[in-house]
Amino acid sequence: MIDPLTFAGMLIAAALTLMTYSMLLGDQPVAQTAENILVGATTGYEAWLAIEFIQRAGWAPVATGKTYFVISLILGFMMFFRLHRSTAWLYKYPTAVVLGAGFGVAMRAAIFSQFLDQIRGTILPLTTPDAMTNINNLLMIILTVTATVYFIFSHEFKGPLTGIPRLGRYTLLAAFGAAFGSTIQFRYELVVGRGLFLLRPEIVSYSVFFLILILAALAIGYKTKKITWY
Amino acid sequence: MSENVYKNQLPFAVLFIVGVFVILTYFFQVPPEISAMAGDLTTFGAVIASFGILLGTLALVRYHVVLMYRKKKNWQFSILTMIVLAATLLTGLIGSSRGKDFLWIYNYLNIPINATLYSTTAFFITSAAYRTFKLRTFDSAIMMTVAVLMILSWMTLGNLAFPATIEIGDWILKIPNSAGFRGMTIGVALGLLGIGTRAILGRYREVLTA
Amino acid sequence: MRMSEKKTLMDLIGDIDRRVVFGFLFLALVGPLIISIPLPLPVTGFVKQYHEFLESIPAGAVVGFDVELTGATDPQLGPDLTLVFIQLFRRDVKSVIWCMTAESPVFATNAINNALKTLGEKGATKKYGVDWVELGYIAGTETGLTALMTGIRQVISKDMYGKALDDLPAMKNVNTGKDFYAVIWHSGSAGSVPYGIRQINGRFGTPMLVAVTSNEFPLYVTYLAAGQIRGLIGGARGAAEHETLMKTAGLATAQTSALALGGVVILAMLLLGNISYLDKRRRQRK
Amino acid sequence: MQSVKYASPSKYQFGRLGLIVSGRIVGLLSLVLIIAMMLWYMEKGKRGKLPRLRKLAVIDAFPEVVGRATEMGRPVYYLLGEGRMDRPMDMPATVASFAPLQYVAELCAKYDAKLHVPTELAVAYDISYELVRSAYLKAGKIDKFDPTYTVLYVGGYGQTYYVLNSMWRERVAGTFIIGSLYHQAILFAEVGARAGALQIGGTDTTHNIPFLVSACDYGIIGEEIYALSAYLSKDPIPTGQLAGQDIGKILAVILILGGTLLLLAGFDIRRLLTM
Repeated sequence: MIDPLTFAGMLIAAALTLMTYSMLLGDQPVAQTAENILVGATTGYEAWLAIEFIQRAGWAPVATGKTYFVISLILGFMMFFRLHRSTAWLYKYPTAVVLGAGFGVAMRAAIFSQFLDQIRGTILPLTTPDAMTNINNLLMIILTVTATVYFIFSHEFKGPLTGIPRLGRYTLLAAFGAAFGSTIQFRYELVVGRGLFLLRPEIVSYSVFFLILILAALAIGYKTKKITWY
Repeated sequence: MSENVYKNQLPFAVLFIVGVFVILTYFFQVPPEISAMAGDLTTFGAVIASFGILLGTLALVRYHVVLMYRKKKNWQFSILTMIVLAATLLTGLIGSSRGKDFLWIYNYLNIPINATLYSTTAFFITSAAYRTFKLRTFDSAIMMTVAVLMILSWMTLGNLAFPATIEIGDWILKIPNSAGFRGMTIGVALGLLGIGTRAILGRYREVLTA
Repeated sequence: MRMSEKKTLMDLIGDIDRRVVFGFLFLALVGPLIISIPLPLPVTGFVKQYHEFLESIPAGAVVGFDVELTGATDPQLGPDLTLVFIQLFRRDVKSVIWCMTAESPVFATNAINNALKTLGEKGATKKYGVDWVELGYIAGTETGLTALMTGIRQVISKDMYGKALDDLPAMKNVNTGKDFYAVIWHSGSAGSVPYGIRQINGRFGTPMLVAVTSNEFPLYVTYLAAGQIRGLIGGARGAAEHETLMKTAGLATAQTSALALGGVVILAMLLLGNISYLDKRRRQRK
Repeated sequence: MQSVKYASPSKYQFGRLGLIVSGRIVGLLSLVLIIAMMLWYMEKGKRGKLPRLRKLAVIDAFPEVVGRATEMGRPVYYLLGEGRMDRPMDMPATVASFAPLQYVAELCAKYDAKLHVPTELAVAYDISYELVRSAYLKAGKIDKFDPTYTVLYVGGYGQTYYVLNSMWRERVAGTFIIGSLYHQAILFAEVGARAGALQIGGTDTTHNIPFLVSACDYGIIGEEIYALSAYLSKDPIPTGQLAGQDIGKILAVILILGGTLLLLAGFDIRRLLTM
């Protein structure tokens, strides 16, 4: 037996799912209602998690002896000086710390995972016993190199050399096509997932009811020109 | 000290010191306390960002209050937003983020709308493909052909009609797809290094509006 | 839009309103879930291998079972999870289930209940503690798993329902990762599979079977080729093939039909758009 | 994706140097080399020797988009994506987006187009607010800057939904979608296109580029978003950054081709790269 609160939640979830899909028709009050609920809920969610995070990662260390964490709280508080124009410039200090720490971590990580590891993965053997593997490896090397060369900014290739960046461009386009085509499957599965939720035996009759209600409301709205049809 | 120094120059000095410190402590053998400090700086960043979220939330509340106060078009929706926002914060205050009520809002308001919104990408991808995938140029023909082959490779009907599509799809994913994205990843890493270097050296003034 | 007199059929199919496209797609993706449309489905080698390994587990053996489903991945992985439990119960294989994601245990319980319901009379003979054990949520991701596989009783002494492990017959000879005949891994997009490969297959050589969401599938094919995992199922498609092998058409088959019809819709739209475009270009050249 | 395939470099132990953490030597060397090249080219730029850059078609499109919006009297949207500032690997794309944002704000102030910058990113919200405000201030049109609306924070995924609906509602005429975007990319680009906007879109999250490239009028691919700030900058020095990046690309090509040749000769430099 499902408890009433959970059941109510599932009904609301079903209604909101259908209301959100109505967004596909264009901007209208039904979709706006769902939008405003989501804006309130996610902003509140993020804000509350932020409060808890400040408590856990900023205040708790101070309380347990790592007193220098008080700096993070002070820096964080300096953000609020933006509320008044004459003190707004104080926000630059905490922002500088965020940027500095972020770029430091990003740069030191990128050189390994996005640069050296990629190079290492492209140095491939061309003399394996399997001929097919050799051809594939050779293709992999050529295509990776041309795709890298495509991005060169400060040199324009001339004459027969234009073929290099052009092949790189084709490689990139093929990669885009592959990503496009294969992503579709996953995105379709998401719709199927929502469909399965709406069709769960305990709520399916309500789903149908909500669907009819929403369609009726929209039909009336469009008919009476209260909602514009683009 | 002139105004320009502490308003515009000192923040860039802070950015430089923090950035260089975080990078150097990673590469050089330093006492564990110091490398721990570099880790703490990242936490500081997250704490500061959390304060930023609170500030942003205040701004959003102010925006909606102004809408409601001036009775702008559709101001009634702002009431809804504010009620849900207040309810979320209140349930958090009462029972923390692991509390039953807070999770109820998360599970039955956030997740369904969010998941549905995510799934609408399926519709938009389809209509975008219909609108833009035309045999206009050689470039668009390549992209479209590869995309169609990929679709056939995951579609059961496509596999039955053309059994080779499964292997072709695998090959495309394995060779041209990885090669293209690998070349791009190398470029992105270098771009990141470039912009990072400029930011840390204070040659990217926009980041601190100077 | 009042200009329709001047428009030819070719113009019309090149300029279909997006809401019509959306409508077709919605029908294609949700319709098969309501009315079952059995479409032919070729079974790939991956799934056959997975199925055959499950069939080869001897009766009475104990398998480990990691379940990492969440609300988002349940539609894709849930059907196969139920299917695997049906297969295990049918073959009288015992299973020990743990989760490294806090919200997952309930999905495991659901799948077991579904499996027992489907098995009918045979299901009624199965008993908790004898045929399956749920250890519940294990914190600490890879470190937690390492500790658990080194000695289950050092990490926890009671199962999810508060019963002492030593009172459960299925746990009698089980304490480390070596004691499982095999480990089955149902991972969402958490990417936890490498933990299992390192900490269970790598340390003890225990064979592993893996089910992942379709977007993660390509990442794990290499492990299969290297023999680190013995069977791999990707998303609803894999589950549908598994259903075909088990001769039970269920949710996964319906989902796969939906995906196939969705593919038909997008290919048809591409075709219409291009026919119209090429026709327009031909006329402009004249 | 790569993290699955390769163990982290620190796992490899090739002797210990007292000074540098083992497994990070080659990383440090390449980092130093690339940064040094950038500095060198920036120095050269100071002396007036600027590298000639290949044309990026999208640069000329910025004024076109804003100008069109002014003519139509409809708003311009600038979307920063979802690269949170406290997540180091997502942040750089967002930061790269600030220079174009400033440029767009200047253009909007100059041509009196209505600008709207809704964002879900906390610290980026503060930075973009100050950027846009100062652009309007410099143009002497601070009255056109609405302090509650022009730059707006909307928390979490609510922002996605808000942007989709309001792009429709306001019949957006131009959108700039630049930053770190995931599934939002196709939503924004397609709804913007349907609302009749002229769009410029670019991101560095590889698997979402195809959607922006196909649905936007002008696409910015991967690394190009990091180059934007240098292209748009009035200061000539940043172009040195791009020349330095190119040296990095040449280094990568040399390592790949040289490494493969050496591998043919029986010498595996892949082990050296993990030093």
